[in-house]
Amino acid sequence: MKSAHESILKSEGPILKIEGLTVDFLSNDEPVRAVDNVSFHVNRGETLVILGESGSGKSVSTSTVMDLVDCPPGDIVGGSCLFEGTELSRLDAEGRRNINGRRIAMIFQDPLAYLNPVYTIGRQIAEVFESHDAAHGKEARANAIELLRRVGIPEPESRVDFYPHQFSGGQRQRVMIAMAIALKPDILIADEPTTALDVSVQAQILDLLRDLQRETGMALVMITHDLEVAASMADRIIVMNGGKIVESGLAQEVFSNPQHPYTRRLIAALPHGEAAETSHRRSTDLTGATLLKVEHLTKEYVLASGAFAGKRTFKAVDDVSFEVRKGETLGIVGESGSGKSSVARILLRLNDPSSGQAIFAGENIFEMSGKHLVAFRRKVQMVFQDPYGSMNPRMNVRSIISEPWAIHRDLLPRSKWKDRVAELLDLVGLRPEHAERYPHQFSGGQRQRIAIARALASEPELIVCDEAVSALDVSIQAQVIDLLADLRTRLGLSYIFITHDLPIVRHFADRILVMKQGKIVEEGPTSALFSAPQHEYTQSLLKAVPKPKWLMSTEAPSAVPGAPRRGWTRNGSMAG
Amino acid sequence: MTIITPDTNQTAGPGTGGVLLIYLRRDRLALAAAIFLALFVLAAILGPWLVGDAASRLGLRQRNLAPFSLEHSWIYFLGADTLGRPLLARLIVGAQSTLGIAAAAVFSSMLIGGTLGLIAGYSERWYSHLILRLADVVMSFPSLLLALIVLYTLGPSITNLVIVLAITRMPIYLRTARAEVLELRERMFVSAARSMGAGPARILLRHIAPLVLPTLVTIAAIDFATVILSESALSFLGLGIQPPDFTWGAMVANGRGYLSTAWWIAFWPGLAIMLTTLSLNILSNWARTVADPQQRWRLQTLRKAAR
Amino acid sequence: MFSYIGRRASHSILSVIGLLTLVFFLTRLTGDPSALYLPLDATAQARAAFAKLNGLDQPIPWQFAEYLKDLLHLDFGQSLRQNRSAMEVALQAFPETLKLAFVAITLSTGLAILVGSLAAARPGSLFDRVASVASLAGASAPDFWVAIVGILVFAVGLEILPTSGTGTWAHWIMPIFVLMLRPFGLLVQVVRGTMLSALASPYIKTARAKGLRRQKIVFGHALRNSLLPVVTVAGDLATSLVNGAVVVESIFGWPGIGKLMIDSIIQRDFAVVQSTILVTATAIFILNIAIDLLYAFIDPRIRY
Amino acid sequence: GQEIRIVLPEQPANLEPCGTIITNVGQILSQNVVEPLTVIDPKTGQAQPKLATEWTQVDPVTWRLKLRDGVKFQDGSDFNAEAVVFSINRMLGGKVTCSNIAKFGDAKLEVTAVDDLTVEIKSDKPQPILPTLLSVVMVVSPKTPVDQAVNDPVGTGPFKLSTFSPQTVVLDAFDGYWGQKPEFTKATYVWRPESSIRAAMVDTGEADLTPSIAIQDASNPETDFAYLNSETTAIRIDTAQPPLDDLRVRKALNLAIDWEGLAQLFGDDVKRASQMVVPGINGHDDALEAWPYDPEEATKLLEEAAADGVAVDTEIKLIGRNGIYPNGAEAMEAMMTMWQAVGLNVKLTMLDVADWLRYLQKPFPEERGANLLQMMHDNNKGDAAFTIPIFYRSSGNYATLADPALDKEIDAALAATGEARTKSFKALFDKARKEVVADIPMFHMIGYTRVGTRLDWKPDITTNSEIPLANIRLKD
Ligand SMILES: Nc1ncnc2c1ncn2[C@@H]1O[C@H](COP(=O)(O)OP(=O)(O)OP(=O)(O)O)[C@@H](O)[C@H]1O
Ligand SMILES: Nc1ncnc2c1ncn2[C@@H]1O[C@H](COP(=O)(O)OP(=O)(O)OP(=O)(O)O)[C@@H](O)[C@H]1O
Ligand SMILES: [Mg+2]
Ligand SMILES: [Mg+2]
Repeated sequence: MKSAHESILKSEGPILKIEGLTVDFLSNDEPVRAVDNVSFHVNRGETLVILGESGSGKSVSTSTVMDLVDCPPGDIVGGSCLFEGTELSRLDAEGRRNINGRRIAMIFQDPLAYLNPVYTIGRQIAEVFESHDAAHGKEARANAIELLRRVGIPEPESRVDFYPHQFSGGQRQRVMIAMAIALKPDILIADEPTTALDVSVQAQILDLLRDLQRETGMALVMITHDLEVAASMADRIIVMNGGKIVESGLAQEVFSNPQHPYTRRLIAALPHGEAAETSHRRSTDLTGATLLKVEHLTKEYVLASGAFAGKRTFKAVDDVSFEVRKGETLGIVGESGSGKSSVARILLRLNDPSSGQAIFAGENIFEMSGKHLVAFRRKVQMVFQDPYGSMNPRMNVRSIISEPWAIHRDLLPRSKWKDRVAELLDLVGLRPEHAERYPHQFSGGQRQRIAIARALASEPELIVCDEAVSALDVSIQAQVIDLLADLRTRLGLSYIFITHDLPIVRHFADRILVMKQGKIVEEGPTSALFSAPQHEYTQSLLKAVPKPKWLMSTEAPSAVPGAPRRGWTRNGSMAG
Repeated sequence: MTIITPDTNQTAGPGTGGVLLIYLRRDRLALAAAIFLALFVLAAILGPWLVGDAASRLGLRQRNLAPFSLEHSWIYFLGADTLGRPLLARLIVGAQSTLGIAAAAVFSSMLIGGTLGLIAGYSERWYSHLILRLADVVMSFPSLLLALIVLYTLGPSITNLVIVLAITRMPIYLRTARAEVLELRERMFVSAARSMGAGPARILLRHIAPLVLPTLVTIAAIDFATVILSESALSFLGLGIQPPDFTWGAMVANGRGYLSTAWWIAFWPGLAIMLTTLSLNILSNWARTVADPQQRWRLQTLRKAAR
Repeated sequence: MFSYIGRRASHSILSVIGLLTLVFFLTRLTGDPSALYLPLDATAQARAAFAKLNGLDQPIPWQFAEYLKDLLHLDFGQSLRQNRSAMEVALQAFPETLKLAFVAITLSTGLAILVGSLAAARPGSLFDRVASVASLAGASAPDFWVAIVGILVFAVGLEILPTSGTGTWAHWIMPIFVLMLRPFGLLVQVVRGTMLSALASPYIKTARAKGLRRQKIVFGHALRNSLLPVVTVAGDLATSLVNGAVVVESIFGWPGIGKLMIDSIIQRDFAVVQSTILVTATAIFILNIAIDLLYAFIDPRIRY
Repeated sequence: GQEIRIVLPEQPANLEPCGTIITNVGQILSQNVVEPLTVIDPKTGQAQPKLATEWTQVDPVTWRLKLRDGVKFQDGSDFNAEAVVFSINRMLGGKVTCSNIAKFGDAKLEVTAVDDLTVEIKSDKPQPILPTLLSVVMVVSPKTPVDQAVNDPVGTGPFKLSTFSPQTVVLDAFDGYWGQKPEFTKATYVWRPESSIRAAMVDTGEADLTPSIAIQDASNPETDFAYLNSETTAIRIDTAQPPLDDLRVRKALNLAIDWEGLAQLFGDDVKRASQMVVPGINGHDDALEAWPYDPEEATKLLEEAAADGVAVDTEIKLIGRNGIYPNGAEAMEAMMTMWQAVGLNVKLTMLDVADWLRYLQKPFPEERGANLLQMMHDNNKGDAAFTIPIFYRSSGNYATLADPALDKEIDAALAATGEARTKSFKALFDKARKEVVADIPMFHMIGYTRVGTRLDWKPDITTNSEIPLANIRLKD
């Protein structure tokens, strides 16, 4: 099924070859082995997908290729990285510099932390051109704007002068992508590039990557836990677990005939389209009292891009009203940049709304103060979209998780903190000894789980989850969702669950809101919405299904509606 | 399940103090600095007992005795000052008042300035503007004038001296703390803490202060020298410490007229001030490394896996 | 932005007025100037005459009212010592100090950023250690000590620089050097410290992955993120220099405002004290406003 | 022409000719820009002609002066009797702060021009030493404002002011000078407070001469000259405060000091003082012996006093003034230690000038307690009349004594003339030293001046108040 083009390139041998890579992280204690004797290669024009459990060493092994693991405290115990036959570790600084960004580029997992907060994104993109002498000044800027357009940032001409914090999570991720593909590298390492993107934008990005591969013969190493994306992109797949490669092979083979128990578990844990309707984790009782009532919420951001520019505003949330009942999960899906996180932040009183009100347990959130506000904040918790940034770098996990107890003294006596931390860590699939580590010592998914553990710690009534499970592999995702669902049943918790992952909302949410450009465009119970979407945007969302690469002809565009599906695809209900 | 090499369980390792000692041993410069400071502190505590009244015994006939001569007793090894008193003894005895005044002034200015800075940076209420304008006023108020006013209204005393020094040094901590807070309060983990219900006090003390403190401590360590030297400048108004008590700063000031003829009079106390400041800074750099989880490995014995 | 500047300016003007009032009343607590202006053996009558001549015999609130009235006509009073308008005296001295302070702060900040960044880029290296120890030694050495030894060595011994005074560029070297020591030492430490944290940030990895030059990573990305405290501390040091570099001014015979202020305080030349404080305070307030604006420029997340 | 460069310790605050008794003003202006009517001969202490050529005492309250002919002011106006009247009236007018006037005490003068070159001065009280006093009367051009202190003096001296900036004062030679032309056509004054820097400047040739360098900087016998300046250092004892009101305690204070040791601080050339005026001043008693060092005697006196119920262990404040004279603070520390050694409870406080002045001058602070005050007296005006009343008469500005009998004696001495005057002054000093013991005279001080090798000039007792450029010659 490969194009002639690809096979020609392939015959030249792998462009990148990793052999026996082993990476440790050192400290006073025993070294932590993050990557253990990993070997893989990728050919020109080929896509290698790395699947694997959260914390299994995917990011570390690819960072090692880019020479981004600081040694010490990192320690490359052994292994080699050959790029076009050159041993990368032997390159001097200048040689390295010439490869990074130009020949090999990388998209990082946590876009907010990885963008420099004090420079406009335009400048950060243009820098790629300038540092490799590809373009300068105006030209570089024009290129940056063009790139932003290609990754689907609206109004790129003005957005180019915005700072990272002025973008939504998915937009930042796209900025990262734009930066990485700027010089059309020979190898693109994409670490979870689409976790924060809704399906339609995701499709657009994946198309973009495929186009690039076609144009330039770029090799793509893609880390993802999204099996669907994996299938739609992968030529070959390797599966990692516990720092080791446990399975590797052609994509179709791995998917259709997984060998390793972990791989099998992965594929089994995927929420199946129609199956979700029967084996779902939705609430059974939908008659709870209203817990939160949001009315006409509007948020306008003030854009003062230049020091002397006049004030402009941008309406990110536009007259949003909804209700959350006790014991229910309200899913919010929608376009990237449609204002979901903004709503969440406003409800948590982290940003002030421009207008509107929100009644929580009979009280307007926006007018609370003093004791009421503290009590409210104990009852409502949030899991942030960028987990790394939401943790104090100076605190270890134990202090991070026990912080709610320190704030609300009556929650838990101090003597019980230690045990409870261990318990919570266990619930989210981490280990007690992780409590002594600091946030920077974790993988993306692990951080996300710490954030969830922290949110659970204060025994809230409502948790706002902003992309809370996006960085988790399917098996752990399932475990976490089960946990959340269980708490909901046992304790009557409610959730506002913001996500792009349609199978998950379908599985977990009782009702769904669909947002687009700051407005709610559709709202309804999950089954109804999935079976009979009313709004055009919802329909397009449900339609934009990535499909396995091996089912596509090379010339065909992606996401052909109505193409045949395998059992593991998402929206079974879309048939016909 | 995600960890490859299992972390060995926290077996009964050394306590916090023990860990710090280990970290100190790993940084030899810091160790030297710590030993050095310990010596000075020891001198400050035991000094008077050690050298008796040698520090104030006049020796008008051996004025400006040159150092390194062993003709006189060992206590004259560093030479004698303008009244023929042994410099070594004076250094030892002077340590107490010097370190006491400087520590009190620097610590209180850092504490007060830092606290006000945290408040001014975090809050946008009227009082943070007030704090800032007050800082501006203090900054533009000549310290000498302040000293004079205190001298005239409150009279000379060590406490007043410390107050004057602390007030004049305060704005730098205030403004630095504030500047850092302005940025830190925009960080997500601060929002996260707020969303959990943490009050301003907790956010400032638990989340922001630990990140601000290293910079303040760096400034404080250098300020030590500034304060010691300006103390001696104030003593000329009559506000400083008065003879027969003295500080290293006063000794330096005393020897300033003799730099070309008897360099040792100002040199040794100057050196003592310099070494104290240097040691404090080296230690503060070390402490910064200890406090930063991302840098701490530098002080750890990194155990490599067998290969 | 403009409204912010306007608000700050009005607050600052109020503060300056407050400051002047404070200074006016407080300085009057520090003793009677007439004793200082007449020879020690002057008679009581002569002193009374002096007090009367200079309006010092009036009650202090009344003197203050007079002062305010004169201020409205931009009359800042006469110097008792110098037989000239106090403001003229202050304004004549201030530019000299400003020149010195500007050069010293610019140079030391620039150099400190360079040295501190390089030290932070390789913590624990020989360069780091040497730079730290040397800069700290300079910063904690008594300034007059350095100044006098400098003169003895370079002017008297080697005869390559003038001892003191103003005039040629050679006259600038030693004063600037002495003035730079403390700011340089402190700033090196501040830069080094904040740079260490900044260099450990994830966005530095992005910059490396982009293939940026090392200088660009250190001086572009990390530096900009660690600039807030640096600018603040530099600003504060500039303030203390604007307030007068007394030691340097008096040792090198630089006719600056610091020495003037000290002299007039010691001599209780109140009008000059007030005028110098008015001048320096204005400069300091403007400087602080500029620094605050700079914050927003350095870090776009800071808004006023 | 030649230029001379002089570096002074302090910037002159102003150049008001009526303030020439202020050291740094006088060193620039006196005899250079403005000239007085008379000058004091440093050796005899007698007044010599300057702008006045001769003088006679018409009656006890009237003096008549003859003025020099052919003298012009630097602005072209003529020097004549009117100008002298103008200058004296400007001094006395009270519209400008005039430091020099202090030398006249509270005397009331009336000046009239008799003819073009003769003036007559009448006073309310007899002024036996008026010609001496006239050495502080600087004659200025009648165009000088009467009601305003000036910074651009115009006088009759060999130099006229060219510029006065915060860095320098520059004088240019005045072509129309009446007397001998100086060798220099230009004189530049700069100032540096640090003595070692000033010495270094002469060393490097940046300056030609600097007055008053510290003793430790006067290390080069070729260029550094010591001269007895007119200063006498002392400690004033506050006789009004117990236990200092006890004569034995006051004597003990004098006896407890190791004078020879203390002298080390001020150099080999200082002269131990037994009285408050230097030799050469009318009234100085060469035969008067200074207090010896006798700690045993001091202890004994104190014991006696204690036995009589005097609280000798009361805390006594020793009040020093920073920067009063070189090594002044060290001297205080040393003396304090010595007093403590004989069992006195002396505590030192060093104050700034203004604060110190409160203790020096009447009215004294209310709760001052027992105190000793560091002071320095400078009498370069030839007569003990500038010393005795302020220290020992009950009305004296610095006096802590209140003895009507002594007051009478002093008044009589002041009214006397000639031999009698000298004798009564000597008697008063003798009494002050032996019976009153209101002070602890320390030393007649030495000044050190560094003079560049190209100059042919030596400082003398007047150098503290004037440096007449016309007297400075170049070595050939
Ligand atoms: N600086 C560090 N110090 C110690 N351990 C680290 C450090 N960085 C990563 N690790 C550990 O190394 C392991 C591999 O991390 P890595 O980031 O490669 O995981 P990952 O496969 O990318 O996971 P995820 O899908 O959750 O992002 C994890 O167990 C993590 O805890
Ligand atoms: N501080 C800000 N200043 C200006 N614009 C902002 C700011 N924060 C967010 N925006 C804009 O508001 C819109 C909504 O952002 P929000 O973060 O709520 O989106 P989102 O729905 O969470 O998207 P995503 O799924 O990509 O995270 C975006 O277009 C974003 O660019
Ligand atoms: Mg990862
Ligand atoms: Mg979002």
